[in-house]
Amino acid sequence: MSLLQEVWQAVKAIGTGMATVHKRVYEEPPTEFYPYVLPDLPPVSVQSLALVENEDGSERCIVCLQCERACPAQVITIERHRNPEGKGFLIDRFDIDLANCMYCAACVEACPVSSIVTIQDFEMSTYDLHTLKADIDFLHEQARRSRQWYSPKFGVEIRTEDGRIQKAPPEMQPGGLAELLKPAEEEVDS
Amino acid sequence: MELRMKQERLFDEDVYTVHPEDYRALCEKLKAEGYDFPRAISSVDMGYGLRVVLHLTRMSDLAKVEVRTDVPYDDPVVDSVTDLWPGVEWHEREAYDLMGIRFRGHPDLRRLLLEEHWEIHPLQKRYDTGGYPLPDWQPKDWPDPAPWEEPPPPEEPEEKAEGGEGE
Amino acid sequence: MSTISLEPVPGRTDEMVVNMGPQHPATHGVLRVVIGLEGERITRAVPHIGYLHRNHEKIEEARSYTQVIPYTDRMDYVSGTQNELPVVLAVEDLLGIEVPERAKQIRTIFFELFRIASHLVWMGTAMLDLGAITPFLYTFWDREIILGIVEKTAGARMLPNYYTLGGVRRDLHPDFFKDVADFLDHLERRMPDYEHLVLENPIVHARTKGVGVLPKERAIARGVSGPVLRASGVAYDVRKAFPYDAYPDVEFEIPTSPDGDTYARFWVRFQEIYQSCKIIRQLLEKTPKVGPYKGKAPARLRVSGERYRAVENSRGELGVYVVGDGTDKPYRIKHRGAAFGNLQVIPDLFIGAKFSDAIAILSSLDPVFGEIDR
Amino acid sequence: MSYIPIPEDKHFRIKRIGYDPGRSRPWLERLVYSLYVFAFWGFVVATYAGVPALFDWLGWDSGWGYVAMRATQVVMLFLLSAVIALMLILALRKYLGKVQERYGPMHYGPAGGIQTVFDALKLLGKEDFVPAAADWLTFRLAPAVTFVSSFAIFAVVPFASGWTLAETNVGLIYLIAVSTLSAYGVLLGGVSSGNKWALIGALRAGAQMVSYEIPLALVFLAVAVWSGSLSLGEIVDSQMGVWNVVPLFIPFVLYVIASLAELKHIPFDFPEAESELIAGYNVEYSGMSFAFFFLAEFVELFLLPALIVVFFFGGWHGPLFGLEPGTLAAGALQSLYFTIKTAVWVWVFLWIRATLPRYRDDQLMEFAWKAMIPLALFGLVLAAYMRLIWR
Repeated sequence: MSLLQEVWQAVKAIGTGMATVHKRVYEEPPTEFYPYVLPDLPPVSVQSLALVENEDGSERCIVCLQCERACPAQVITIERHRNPEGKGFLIDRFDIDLANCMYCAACVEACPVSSIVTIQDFEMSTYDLHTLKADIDFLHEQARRSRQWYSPKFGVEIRTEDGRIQKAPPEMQPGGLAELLKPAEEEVDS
Repeated sequence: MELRMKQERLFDEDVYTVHPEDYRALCEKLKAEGYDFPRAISSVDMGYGLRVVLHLTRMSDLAKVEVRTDVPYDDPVVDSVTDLWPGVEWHEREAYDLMGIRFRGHPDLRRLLLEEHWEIHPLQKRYDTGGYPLPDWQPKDWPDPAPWEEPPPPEEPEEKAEGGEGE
Repeated sequence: MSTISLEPVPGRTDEMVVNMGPQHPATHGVLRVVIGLEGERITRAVPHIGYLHRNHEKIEEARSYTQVIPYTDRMDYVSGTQNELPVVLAVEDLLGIEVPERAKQIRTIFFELFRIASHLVWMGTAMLDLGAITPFLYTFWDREIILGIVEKTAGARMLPNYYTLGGVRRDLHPDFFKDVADFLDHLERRMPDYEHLVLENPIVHARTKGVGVLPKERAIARGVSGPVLRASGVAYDVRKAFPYDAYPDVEFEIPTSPDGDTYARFWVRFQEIYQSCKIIRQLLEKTPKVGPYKGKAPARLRVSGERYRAVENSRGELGVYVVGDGTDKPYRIKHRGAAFGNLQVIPDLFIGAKFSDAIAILSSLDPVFGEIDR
Repeated sequence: MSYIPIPEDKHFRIKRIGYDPGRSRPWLERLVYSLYVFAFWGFVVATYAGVPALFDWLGWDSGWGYVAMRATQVVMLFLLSAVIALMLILALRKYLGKVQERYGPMHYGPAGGIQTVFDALKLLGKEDFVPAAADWLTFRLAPAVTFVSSFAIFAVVPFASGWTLAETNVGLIYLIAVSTLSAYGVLLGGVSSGNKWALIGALRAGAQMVSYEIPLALVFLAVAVWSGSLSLGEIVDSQMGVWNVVPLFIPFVLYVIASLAELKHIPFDFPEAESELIAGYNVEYSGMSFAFFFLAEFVELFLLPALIVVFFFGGWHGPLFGLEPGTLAAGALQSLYFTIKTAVWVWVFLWIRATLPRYRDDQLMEFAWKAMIPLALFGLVLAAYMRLIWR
């Protein structure tokens, strides 16, 4: 009798498994149609690096070499010279080897002026590895083409239609929960 | 037999620093005390020699212990404890592979991670990185290894690290 | 890694030496086991590792402690932030950094999310090794949701580089609590399906019960840890034994099984998913929505002293031994891989088993070669 | 490096080959895959009714004309088997896709409908390669042996009443003889490859064949005893009132299990267990030789469900709506019933493939020798006893 029960249990379990599998046929698959539809990436997503300029086109970077020092993979190369008129430094060379970069965003953490930022453009596939050695023009162009970027100091910033740079609303920010919760508390208080 | 060793307490574990010749005897003693779970064997290049660090746990009361012993560069040999804890087999092979410490009595002391024909032990500080951007290494200011006295005074924890005698 | 140490025995024609790996589909990466086969029965087995060796430990000696953290991510690449925690804990111990309570809770939530993710990957790949393709795609879709939640807060999916000295790098995304609660609901709807497909399946029973038995004493002496040790009946869990972060404040059980066979390892991992769900649900209620997420860490690190810290990774005890020499770079940093310890039992379990059993046993050990070869 | 502007349509985001992801089209998929079943049916009708009618009309219905007619039918069946393979591969991929929460093939043709044609073209374009360690002649011969022995089963399968290539009265014996041969192809291919994995796979295939063939033969015997004939046409005829599955339930279950083993289908796919033996016996095959193994596998995936229908589910039987048996219309309707019943069984096999993991090879052998053979003997005795009582 126990043998029959065992056989019945086995048949029942296999039947349940097959029913479990077949019921997916009637559900819509969660497939993303990537090449046709771009995925909706969160604004803090680290996909590539860019070098943001100010609204008037002047350089935001103050060439302090903090990012070069912070980089674990040592892919950032910066050369600079002292500004002959005024103070500070000017950039001679600002290269990031995006092929060796491991996208840990340590440089973005280190930047005191939020000049180097993370952006969401991930389509960097190429036939030639050397094209991934980004120079300053490339990094500027990356920033000009992107509509939003993230740095820990200023949070998520967006570029408006008329070219101005401003901080994104709190629901896009990491830690924006504090700002979102604040007015609610005030309402409760008043 | 009196073991040449020092004992200290670091955070939540007992640390024994032991003469390499007494390493095996101490391990047997610890095994008899019920330390049954071998967690790892670490190896450190101390600048004056190589250090073997054995981490053990006792499953019954979760006591942790660390056994350290220092061996000289030119004769880095300690006794293997594979027969006491079979679990250290690969850890000893890794220490041999990357640091160059040889374990006497290990059943299968081959290179574990690197290829067999390699002749260098990359975790030693004098290892030439071949131009890879590593900072130049200078010997750090570890205390010089004082030679073991015969027998060692039982209470003199004046120095943090004790090195191997010999050369 | 070495040359073949398993030469055919001269005069013995009934034994065939086959080379399983490093390009074998069921070796979860680049394991190579040289196997002596007598028909279908394994007579000898010699594992070779090291095909993914990068020498993390040497690289990390030239990096500062904050720069070490993203490198540790690359060890056990299936369980993301779990690798960062031992280094962070050891350095926090040595420097005496205070971690805010909320930061600890956030770390623990991420830790358990990645445990679920890792066990889901294990479930899919183990069933793939047993021949069923379908659970693989189901579990990877569920893991995808976890990775999406992680990406929203930490910025990256698999290798987030999220923990830092004194807490975590960023505050949580506004949707975090809702997303995690939704995911847990979704997972609890899906878990019965996985039980039907994996645990209750009679073919899985036939393949795994009584196969690859690891006795309790042997398991302890071999230094295995994690689900493999707990399936042998030892209730050793670093989360309970040496609690860290927010684990002292939450209630959970350590699932153990006295059998020690492959099925017990399957079963223990399933129960761990349920326990992780329980932990995360408790923490979601406890964690304040707003608060500090990072303690004060000194800008210039001067770490001296030595410290071994371990955490309970999804594969077992993941430890790190940090030797500081008073600078901001580790003098020596040694990683004790959980799967590295577990993989040593291959000769114990393989010899005498059938070749098909070897595949099932290997999948139940759940090795990840980023961590084993380091 | 200077910045090179990238055109916006670099990933065909504007061109959109073939598929509009905005619209899910389950009705199109259903339509296309039903049409395939009907296309298959049309092919069958053309082979068994069209070709004889054509030769009748030409007047070549005796002597060499008859031989030419049969030869044409064989060629048609060969084309049909290629069509079957393409359709079944597509169905397998689509169904696995649906079951695994993805879409399956969807880019080429309506709902991915001609994807496998391109796959076949790709296989044809590959280098057909003989490894140095292989035995050349055996290595080349093995795919042919496998395919021919699978294809030869077509000779006795009745698609409708009288629609058989060879209406012989020893059909069952022929079936046992021919279907066993396909394991020899696998055995030869694996052993001659000079590869250890292929050798293990081949030996597993041999051991498996020894295990399942005996219960299979006993099941055939039970069917023959119950139906009173060895001819497949007469076996189908005898199921006029009640299908064999009711009286012969135990042999039916055993036959399904043995068919799965003979197909090297998922719970018993030891010879090519891809997670254990990489690809098993066909690990060294590429290009057209591999395609022939593949073709044989999928032709068998059609033929064994078809034989299940013949033996246990009444073959071509179904309501004829007053049509005279033997006419063209009745034959067409009967072959349609047969096709649909077979399609259902093929679907069941695909479903099993989507769900179950793999047994261990010695477990199948143990099961076959210790459980299936006694059960088959019991079924045989039961069938004989019932035959004595009821017929």
